[in-house]
Amino acid sequence: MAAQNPEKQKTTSSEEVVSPNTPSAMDTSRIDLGHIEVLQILNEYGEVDKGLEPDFSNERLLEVYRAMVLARAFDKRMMTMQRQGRMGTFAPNIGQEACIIGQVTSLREDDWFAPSYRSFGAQIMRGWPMEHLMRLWAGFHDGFPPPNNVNDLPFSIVIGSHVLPAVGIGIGMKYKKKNNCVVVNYGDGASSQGAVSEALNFAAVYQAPVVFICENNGWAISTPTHKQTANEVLASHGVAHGMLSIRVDGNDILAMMCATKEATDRARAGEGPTFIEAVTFRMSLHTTADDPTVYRNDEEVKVWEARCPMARFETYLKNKGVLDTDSIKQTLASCEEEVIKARDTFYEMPPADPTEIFEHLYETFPMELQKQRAEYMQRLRQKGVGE
Amino acid sequence: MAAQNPEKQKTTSSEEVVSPNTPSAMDTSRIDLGHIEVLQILNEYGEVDKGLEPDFSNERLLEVYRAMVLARAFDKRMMTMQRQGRMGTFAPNIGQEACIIGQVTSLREDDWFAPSYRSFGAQIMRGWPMEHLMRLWAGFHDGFPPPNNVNDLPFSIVIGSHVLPAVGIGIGMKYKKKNNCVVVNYGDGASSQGAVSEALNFAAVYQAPVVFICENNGWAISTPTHKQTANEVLASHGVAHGMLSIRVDGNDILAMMCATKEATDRARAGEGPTFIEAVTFRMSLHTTADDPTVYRNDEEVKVWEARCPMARFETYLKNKGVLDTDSIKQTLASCEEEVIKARDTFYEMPPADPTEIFEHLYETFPMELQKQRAEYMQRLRQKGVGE
Amino acid sequence: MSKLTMVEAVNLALMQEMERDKNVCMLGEDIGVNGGVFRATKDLQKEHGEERVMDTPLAECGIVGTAVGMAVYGIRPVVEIQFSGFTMQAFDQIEQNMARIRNRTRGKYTVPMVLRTPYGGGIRAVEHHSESREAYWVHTPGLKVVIPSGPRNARALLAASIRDDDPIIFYEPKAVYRAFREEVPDEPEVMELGKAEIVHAGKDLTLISYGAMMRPCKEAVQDLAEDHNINVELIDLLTISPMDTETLCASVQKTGRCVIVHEGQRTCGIASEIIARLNEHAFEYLEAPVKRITGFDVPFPYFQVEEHFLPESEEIVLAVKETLAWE
Amino acid sequence: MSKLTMVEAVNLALMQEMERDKNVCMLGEDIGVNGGVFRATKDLQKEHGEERVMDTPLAECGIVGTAVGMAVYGIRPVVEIQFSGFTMQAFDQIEQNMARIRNRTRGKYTVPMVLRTPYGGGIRAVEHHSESREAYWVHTPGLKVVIPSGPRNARALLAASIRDDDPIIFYEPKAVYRAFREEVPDEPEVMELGKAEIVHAGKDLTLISYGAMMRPCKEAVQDLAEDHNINVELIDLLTISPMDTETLCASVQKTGRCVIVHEGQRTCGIASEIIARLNEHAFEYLEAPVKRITGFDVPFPYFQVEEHFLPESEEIVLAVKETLAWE
Ligand SMILES: Cc1ncc(C[n+]2csc(CCOP(=O)(O)OP(=O)(O)O)c2C)c(N)n1
Ligand SMILES: Cc1ncc(C[n+]2csc(CCOP(=O)(O)OP(=O)(O)O)c2C)c(N)n1
Ligand SMILES: [Mg+2]
Ligand SMILES: [Mg+2]
Repeated sequence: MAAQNPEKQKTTSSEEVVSPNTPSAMDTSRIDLGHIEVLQILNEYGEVDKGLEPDFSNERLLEVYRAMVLARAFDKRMMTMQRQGRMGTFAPNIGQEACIIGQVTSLREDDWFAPSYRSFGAQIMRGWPMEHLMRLWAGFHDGFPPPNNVNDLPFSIVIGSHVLPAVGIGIGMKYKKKNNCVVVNYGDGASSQGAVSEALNFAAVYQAPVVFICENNGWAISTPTHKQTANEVLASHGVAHGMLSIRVDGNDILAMMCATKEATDRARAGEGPTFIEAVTFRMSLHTTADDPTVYRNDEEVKVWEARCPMARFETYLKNKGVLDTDSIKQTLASCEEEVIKARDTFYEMPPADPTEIFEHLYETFPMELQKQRAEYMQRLRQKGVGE
Repeated sequence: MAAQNPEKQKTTSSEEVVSPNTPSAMDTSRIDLGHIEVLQILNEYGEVDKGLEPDFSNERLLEVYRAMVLARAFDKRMMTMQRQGRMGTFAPNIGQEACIIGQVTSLREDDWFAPSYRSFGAQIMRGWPMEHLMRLWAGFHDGFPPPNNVNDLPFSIVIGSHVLPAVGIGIGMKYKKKNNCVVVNYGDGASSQGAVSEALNFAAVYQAPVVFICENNGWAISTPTHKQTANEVLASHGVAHGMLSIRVDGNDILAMMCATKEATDRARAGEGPTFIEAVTFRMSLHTTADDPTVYRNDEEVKVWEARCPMARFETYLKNKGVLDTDSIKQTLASCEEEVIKARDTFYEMPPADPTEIFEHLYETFPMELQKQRAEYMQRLRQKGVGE
Repeated sequence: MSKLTMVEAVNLALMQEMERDKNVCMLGEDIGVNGGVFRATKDLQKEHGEERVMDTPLAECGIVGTAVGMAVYGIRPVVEIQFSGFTMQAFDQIEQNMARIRNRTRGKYTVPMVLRTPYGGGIRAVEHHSESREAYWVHTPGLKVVIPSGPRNARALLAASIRDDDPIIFYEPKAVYRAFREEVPDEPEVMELGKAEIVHAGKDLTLISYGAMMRPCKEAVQDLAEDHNINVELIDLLTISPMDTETLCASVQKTGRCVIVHEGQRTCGIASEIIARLNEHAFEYLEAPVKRITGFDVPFPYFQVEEHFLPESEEIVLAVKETLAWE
Repeated sequence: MSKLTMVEAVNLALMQEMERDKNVCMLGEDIGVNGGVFRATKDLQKEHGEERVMDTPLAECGIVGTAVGMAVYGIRPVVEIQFSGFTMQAFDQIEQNMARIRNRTRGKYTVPMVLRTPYGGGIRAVEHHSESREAYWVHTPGLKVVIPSGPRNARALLAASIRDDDPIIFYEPKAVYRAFREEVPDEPEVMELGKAEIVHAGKDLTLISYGAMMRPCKEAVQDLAEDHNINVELIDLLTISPMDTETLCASVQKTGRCVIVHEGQRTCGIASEIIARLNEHAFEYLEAPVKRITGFDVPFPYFQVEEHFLPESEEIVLAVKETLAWE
């Protein structure tokens, strides 16, 4: 991968030296910070950089393409359901499909993924049934745990709070000598959280098999990245912590797939963490509770419409001869159908069990909690709930 | 100052563009991170770099020299007192005098200084009477507030927790359109705290007049810097946040004075914060409760003994003809005398008033607290305390 | 006089305090152009500029720590934390600096700042968006904790908090933000901090609550009077710390019975402290155990089941009747 | 059997648990070569290597958050936070992840980790080094809170905590670390969590405490017996959350009078909760108000005056006598 760790040559392992500040450390020659590579394989017109074009099979490419279409179809259906009052507040991922799906394409089942709240596409690809995600966003407790055989963290609601546990999982893999890795994503806004910076440091210090995907989508609710930080190249955060860091066009699915592939390969090979800044754009609302017209203007959105990750991938696949107008339509139709089916399943799922709030707090059930549950059951009976 | 902000050319003010991610932001050319300048004016042999030599007056140089000698004399006396059981646990600053004192030399009375617990020398220079510092470390409440006319924060016990308030003070200066600035210091260990990274970001985003002095003294208790971070060039943290950043030989008083001078000038001129990594070494114990022989070897200490900030400054001043063996002796004697005087004053200060624990919690005195104080007074009477 | 919602009343207080004192400023996420996610800071930036109404990076610890420094420097920052659940991110700065700098510097520096944040359940939000953890702050010496229950007292208490020289945690019951309107005087109004209010005088039992739970309590009091001829004395704490123990104890000394209602978790919650103080000051007057109707000792549940978690007037009515029946 | 100090007993428990289960590992600042600033982790790294005894960067939030992830992955991390005052830095990870991941994932993931940290006053330390803020954790659903009072129970409770599948805050009374020695069996010993211990049976009054305060309580009980012929039942909580309400209530139902002692601040502290529970379960048995002898509602004072802040046996004796005199 074209990226580099400027401090590589300065960092020494604990065996080699006793102290960091041996004579050479107060070397007075200026320190060259090197550079950050920027990766784009497919430009916004769908033109491919032949020198960088990866050799994924056509099946694989179509599989990823369908995942992107499905993510968008799911997003749209969720929006409709939300407007109908049948879905809670949620965060659409429209426009970020390449970034979100590309980041999990090189994960294996026994690897882990630590999603944010804007990662539907990736979660579906990781094996979350769509009706399960609907349960989640509709406020059911049973929607939160990842399904069986899916080694994901639950999605993170408190911004940045999942990044440290993700690093812990990576350290756990090293501890247990597993050949696995973790992908964790977070946004430009989250990059300001101190806990995230601690996570980068821990991952780098312990050389944990973690891939950080910093989704720089231009906005954190109403805050543009240039007000979030005085250095909009968020890949610099990886550099500061001595990590291999790269900036990727997050609307280019090929670049995302390649960058994560290389990063996960490195992680598995014991070469430590990688920092990937994925530059993308939040095309839609922050969440369904948000009104972006208050704080951003249409022109910016238009600029990014032209960079649509879906369109450019379609162009590429068409040029490659693996997709045509018909199969595009078919894919869309079959995805929409799948989403509708999930919705129907979701609608038929049982109502919430109000007693579930007392479950799963401890391994055993403390007396005081039993007492409180009894009090609560009494309350439910009085209300005639659950009978 | 020889240092640079690699992102300077990429950062645009909010007026110029609507969004960070306008077309040019997904520029695919690689990002040159530039370099970090390393400043040393006086090398370890006391030889001066003529091209960089500043033109401080001889009086000023002697004043600073005396402050360094005084700091060390104070340190030694504190150590003796501690061993005699007449002083609490404290953190000696031996070997870091240039770094600690150099950082406040360009502050004016109405500027602010936010010290760590290892900043005696600077605190004395800022106007803290030595007996006051002794009170502080001997566990008296009245030792904690900075004396009148000293605009310092109280020293920070919780590692890194003073850095955000220091930035707030800088923002306050901007808010009140004052021509002032803040110097705040913290260690290599503290650099791992998320709150510190948030502080860097806030200072840079608001272009606050703050000078960060990151005292990389090689150790955080038993943790060497190379285990604290995978990138020992801590100046990179400033770069990551889009700040002018420089690495300075922290045992070179001239370099420290010049770097801070330029940084405070910039701050006053509205040019924003500066990050100074000062490379130095903790020659002595972490605190009087610590035993470094458990975790570090003597050789490393020897290497740094040769780089003593006092010796090289003396050599320089001798070569310059402003100091000789006699005046060195005299300075030392007069400093020791001053410290002894402070110690005697300290010994004569009144004992602690046990009722003071209820004071200064709120502007007025809540009823419950009055009740508790009465209870406490009753307890003291029973014990015969304070009669 | 205009009829305002609580969120409008909060906005009014902020606007007027900024006009009154140019040292009053605001910091928070999305409080500028966006006017805050609940619109509590609407138009403040337009009116007073970006220097006084500062959109911040996404870092609660950073916001609070920065505000502490500004307050020490003589500014009077009003911080908005988007949801009270995220004050956990700033816990260290709150406990170690905001609450203690006056004490640490023996009064040389003060921290006249207000941390405003919406708290509580009832708006069908996701996890961490419905917390009522005021007990953390009440257990922390050096802080004051203020929780209004309606538009008018929200406005007057917020104005008082901004003018107060101590650091204040100001919890706004988000379920009340738009729940009803109330007459709020146009001219600035300020209410004294530290005083509980007897909202409804009564002789049979003392009912103590605050914040969003005042609504079901009021309903219960009415139901009890109308349907059962039970005369309850209802007290709105308003300031949770320092607590107006005198008013509470005087009432219970009169009625001999007491029920306490809050959303926050039970163990070591506000009700425990009230019971402990009644035990100290009204022990011989108590004719029945004091009853706690509170959030249970589990995380606030997801929204499909939250309605059952939050105390409602029926439970309160029942608890009052049970407490009256005790002998 | 060897006579060990508490810090040696802690070390023994850690060593034996690491030997027993290779999934047990440690994280903390200066716990490796340095053996921890109190030497509680002495020789563990030498014995078990750097992968299992990890010296961490200086970031408490980082330590706890990382350990949470390791625990989810099936490791059993034991975290050392150098002083309990610095757990504030990790508050968000403790409250939002450590305490809740089991609940959030409906039991799919558990967080079998222990956060060990020295707490309390009495060692002439600087500010933030003497905190007793266990009430924060007791108010937080999902955590267990364990506080030993001597070498032998420290060892047995720590072993139990490490084997427990729930996240545990383990507060070690640092004033007791080297205060005395006690026989500790060589073979691993495990005590059941969640059980209070009746340290001294009695009939006149129930005295409840835990941690470092057990020493002055024991002294007081002895003095009262010897000098005043007063027969006090002394209970050591040991597990503060979940609290062994049954044992406390049964005792007070028997004695009718109660005094509670702890160092932590009073308002919303542990004693308030015990009083609230006694009010619920033993109201009709109480013959006098329950007395709280606790830390005052101010920050823990600087060390020149700390001795007067900490409850001593004289105060306890007096409080017991006052409570017995009440009618
Ligand atoms: C700790 C915390 N603070 C604030 C919020 C409220 N909030 C939710 S999303 C968000 C913006 C996040 O922006 P970013 O990290 O860029 O992710 P994006 O939404 O753009 O994907 C904010 C402020 C939160 N959930 N958690
Ligand atoms: C939040 C916090 N964690 C841990 C400590 C204990 N502690 C005191 S000093 C220190 C090391 C600090 O190292 P560094 O920042 O490099 O400063 P130095 O002592 O080298 O000057 C530690 C871990 C503390 N005081 N505060
Ligand atoms: Mg974003
Ligand atoms: Mg250091």
